[in-house]
Amino acid sequence: MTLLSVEGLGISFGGIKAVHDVSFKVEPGEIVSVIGPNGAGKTTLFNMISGVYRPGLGRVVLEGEDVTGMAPFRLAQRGMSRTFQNLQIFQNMTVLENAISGFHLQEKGPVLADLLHLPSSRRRARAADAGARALLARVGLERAADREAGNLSYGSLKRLEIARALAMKPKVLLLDEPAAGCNAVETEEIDHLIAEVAASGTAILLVEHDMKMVMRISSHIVVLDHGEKIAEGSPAEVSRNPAVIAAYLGTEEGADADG
Amino acid sequence: MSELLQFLFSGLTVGAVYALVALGFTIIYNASDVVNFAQGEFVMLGGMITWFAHAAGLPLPLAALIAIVATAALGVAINKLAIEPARGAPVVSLIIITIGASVFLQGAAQLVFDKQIHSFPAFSGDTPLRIGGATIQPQSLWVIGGALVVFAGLWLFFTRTLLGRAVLATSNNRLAAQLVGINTNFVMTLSFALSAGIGALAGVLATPITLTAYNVGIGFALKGFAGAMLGGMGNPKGALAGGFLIGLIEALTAGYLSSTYKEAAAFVVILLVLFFMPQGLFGRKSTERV
Amino acid sequence: MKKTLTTTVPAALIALGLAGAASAEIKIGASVSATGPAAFLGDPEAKTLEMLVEETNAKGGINGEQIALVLYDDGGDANKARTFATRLIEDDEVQAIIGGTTTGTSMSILSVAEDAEIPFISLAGAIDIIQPVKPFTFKTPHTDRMACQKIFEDMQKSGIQKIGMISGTDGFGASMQAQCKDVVGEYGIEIAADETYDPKDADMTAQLTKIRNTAGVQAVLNPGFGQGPSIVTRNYRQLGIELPLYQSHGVASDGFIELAGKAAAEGVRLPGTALLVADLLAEDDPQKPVVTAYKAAFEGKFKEPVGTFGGYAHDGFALLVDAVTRAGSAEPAAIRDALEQTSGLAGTTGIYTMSPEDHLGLDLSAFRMLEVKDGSWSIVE
Amino acid sequence: MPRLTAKSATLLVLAALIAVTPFFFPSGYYYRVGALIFVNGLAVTGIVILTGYAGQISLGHAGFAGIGGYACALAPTHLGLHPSLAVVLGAAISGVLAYLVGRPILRLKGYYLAVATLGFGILVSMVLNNERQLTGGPDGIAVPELGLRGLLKDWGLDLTNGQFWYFFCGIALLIGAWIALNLHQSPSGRALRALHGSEIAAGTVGIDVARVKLQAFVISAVYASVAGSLVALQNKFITPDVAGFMHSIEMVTMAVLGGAGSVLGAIFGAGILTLLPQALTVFAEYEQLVLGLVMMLVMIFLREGLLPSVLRKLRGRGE
Repeated sequence: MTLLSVEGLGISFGGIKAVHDVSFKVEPGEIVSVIGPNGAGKTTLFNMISGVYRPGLGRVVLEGEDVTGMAPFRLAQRGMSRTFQNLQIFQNMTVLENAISGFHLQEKGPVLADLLHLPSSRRRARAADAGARALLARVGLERAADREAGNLSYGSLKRLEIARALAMKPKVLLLDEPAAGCNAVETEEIDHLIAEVAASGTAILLVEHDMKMVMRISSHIVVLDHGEKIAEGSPAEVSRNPAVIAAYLGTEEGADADG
Repeated sequence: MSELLQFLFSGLTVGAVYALVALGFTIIYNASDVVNFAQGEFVMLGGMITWFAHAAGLPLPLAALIAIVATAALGVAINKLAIEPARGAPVVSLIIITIGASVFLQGAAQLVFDKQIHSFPAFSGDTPLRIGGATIQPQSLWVIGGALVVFAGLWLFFTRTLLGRAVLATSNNRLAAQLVGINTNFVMTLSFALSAGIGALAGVLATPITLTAYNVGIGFALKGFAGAMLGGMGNPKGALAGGFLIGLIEALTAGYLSSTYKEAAAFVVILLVLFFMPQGLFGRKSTERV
Repeated sequence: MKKTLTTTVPAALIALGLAGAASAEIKIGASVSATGPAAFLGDPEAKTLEMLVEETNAKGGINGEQIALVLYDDGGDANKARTFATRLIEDDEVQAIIGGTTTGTSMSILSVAEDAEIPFISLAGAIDIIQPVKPFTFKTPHTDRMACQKIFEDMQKSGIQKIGMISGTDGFGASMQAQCKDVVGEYGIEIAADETYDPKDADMTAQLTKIRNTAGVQAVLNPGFGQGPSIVTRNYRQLGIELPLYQSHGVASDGFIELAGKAAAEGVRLPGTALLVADLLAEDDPQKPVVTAYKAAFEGKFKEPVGTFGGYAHDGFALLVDAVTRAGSAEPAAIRDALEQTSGLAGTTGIYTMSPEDHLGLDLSAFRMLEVKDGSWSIVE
Repeated sequence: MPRLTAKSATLLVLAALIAVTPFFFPSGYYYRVGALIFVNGLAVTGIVILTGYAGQISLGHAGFAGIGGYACALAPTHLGLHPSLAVVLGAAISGVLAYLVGRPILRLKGYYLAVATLGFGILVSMVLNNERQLTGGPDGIAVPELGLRGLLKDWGLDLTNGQFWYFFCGIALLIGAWIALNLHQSPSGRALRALHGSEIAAGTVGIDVARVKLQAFVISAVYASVAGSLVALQNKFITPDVAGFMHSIEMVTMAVLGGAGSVLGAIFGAGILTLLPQALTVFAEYEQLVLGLVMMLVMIFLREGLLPSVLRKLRGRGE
């Protein structure tokens, strides 16, 4: 059974087709990258897959179950997690607490036990705390654990967000430009992290502008232009595809916003 | 039949006042994303200043003009002193700031004026007009007409004038508006002046019907807020419709069901509408960008 | 407290407890609703008390002792009123309390005063305040039940048997509405339509249309205070309703005629006090000197017309002065005993004669049925 | 600073304040003011959970205070319940009502949530005002004696009425603060704060945002309800003002002014706003003016609220 299958997904905003009829599959341990010029609809595609937008057309199937338009928290329960292009960090919490939040599904329990500080509540919180510290160590943030998340550097926040997503041991992890705004060293760290996560069996769906990184780590690439899939294949295949070259040459590549 | 007509007249009269207040809410919300709970105090000031100036011997039209201009100036002051310094604060802080402004204006009004109830003469006399067996005060027509004229004026302003479009552009994206050369500070000043002026106008038009006192503002603010939200905050069409709708629901409930729970009816309708249309009747659906 | 306004700011900051210092001998506390929804009632009460204390002190005080007034504004909030009552008794150590503009605030003050055995003169209408009789609680306004009785008596005389009611949903209106419905049967009158309005409402034509269209209604009664009754009166004329309109003592002031408009108010009847018709009183009327003096002083000082509510405060203070004078002591227990023995004291509201069973001391005769004639109040004979 | 200490420190500061300040009271009236601060502090602690932790607005929480208060007035006479059980009943009704009302309206955001909660509060206060037969209408209704003071006296602890309510409300506040602080560092509390930080991200880590919001709404409603009950029992009398719009605003203002993000800050806010009118009686005419100014100035210049801002300043100076 395919882990994640995207079938004919499409959505329109105010009559304009932002994404149209996009299909592809993701298997465990694969790194699938979605690339395309700015405004190609990559983030919109991510938002549909992860339940932030409800697609107008098509289906998202996770392990044989139709999860189209399902709320993000239900997708999380089924093993899908993601990060965001423009960070969604819990700024009102410490770095450690952000990481602990990733363990929500493991640590949640009866609210009454939490209110009364019962041993069961403490046990759950302790387990999550230990797990989160381990994760922070893995992404090199263990020393920042008690700092307010808002005070971290951009690159650190990117890693924190990945750590948070990893906490729930997802089957599918969607990463929206994890290396954007990071320097070369940081990019390489993230690069290694992603490879490591994939090696542990988690499927990764990646949107990234850093083409060197994409070519290096992807097992499979999907190319979007004007909301439609124009090519798909291995990095080598895609880089030779004339339609892809035309799409990239026809537009100017910017570094920031994406539709 | 004449009974229904009478209820409708009653609802339209009251609804027109709510609509004027709701329009005031809309203008400020459009320019700054702030719901200004001091909007009701503008209505109070419009009535109180007019009464005060009229009692001091000024002719009514001049008194009304002074009230509107003075209130508009106060609106600008509130923007400069309380809203602008708080830019970017969370919604709950903004609510408290504007409620603070409302409490402050009320406190000032009771010191500057008094705590008595006041009124001044209706513009076109007190002889009721008879239409289809029902009656309506000439002043009601002033209020209803005022609401419609203000709405039409705003509509023309926002769609037909460069300045009006600048206001709308500012509300859509402040930064982008600045980049294309719109003086957003001026837009804010203008919006507060306009909104406060319209509030004061509502007070001037309505006082011969509703009477006025230093503490009438909060009531107007609540109903106007409810009307604006019912219609969909930020949309002048919604404000007009929402204001009139609340007035009509209250009057029809009082007439046909129970006068005790007429306000309850208005709030139940608001809750129901928001349940099915979380953005109000005419509100735009917003898509979150992540 | 106005008198201490000159106090410097630091003094004010530590004033939590040091209020009303002075060298006074007799300390009177007051908690009224000078702001909030009942400000229309409480504001003249506060002004009246301040004015009378000043007057009395200028005349040498009571039994040669000066009076210190500690006045608080409870904003019409029962919880606040209880706090201020506690403060007056425990911290300011007053010998008597006047106040409680609304029934809710009066009930709050009452229980504190009774516990501490400090005499309390309430300025609110409800009969529950003095019935059953509580040892230390008195009140000056006639009960709203009495107002209903007075009105129904007058209706009975005109042969009215079926009426419509439109009441404010504020404390005053709701309480009187309930009392009227309670006693109406005794007068062979039926309430065929019973409508209400919110005190902030701007238009009551819907309710009045309903009353007008109720078969057989011969008169309309409107218990309420503030702007509501003025708007009801205007809407009444707007709809061209020709039936007699009765208002309550809640709007017994010249301000009502002005707000409703002379034309619209013409013919309105209500149970009022001597205060409104000071000039029309017979020369030998025992209330005449009291009423004339208070009216002249109040209107001269504050440039606004006197009303029933300020009159209640006047009477409360007069009762207290009378009791302290007779007791020759300002001990709370002595004041209480003397208050209970009040006899034939002419106030603005009526002539008070208290007893252990009656801590109000007014009867229906205190009310005078008034009617607006040619734009001013006149007495209905 | 280790987290456990922060919680114990808050509770210790509160307990010390409650226990020590009475030694400086010049008269019995100060017990009354203290008791009011504690009751308001309890209600406001609920707002901390809803607004400070979860980031949701309610302009109708006085409605729940009204339910708690009137439960104490009505349940003993109509159902024969002991007043202490009436507190529990009121809390249960408030909780259930919050659950039923919260489900639809918590989908709304920002000002739409504000108007919906406002509508709810107004409906409750309207029922309390209008159902005169049951509630006594705007004039209010008497509330039976709790009776605990008499019991204590039998056991040899003779307190004045003012003292009794001071310590009783003080203990209630301590318990309320303890529960709120427990929540802060617990899994459920983290979920609440996460959704405050970013609703979308909260969803992606598996937090059922709607459910968690509802939890916060219900818990804060119970706080408001218990506070309403304590006011009613203490005053032995209650009017519909307790459920009024202005009381809702007052609760939110206390919390936000003091610092809605922290329990101690919010209680501090409750203290300031309870004391302010008492301190301003000398300038009664200026009370509203000053209150309005304070509300604006604090929110403009000390956005996190009084206590957190002051602490930050002190800490900044210390470094």
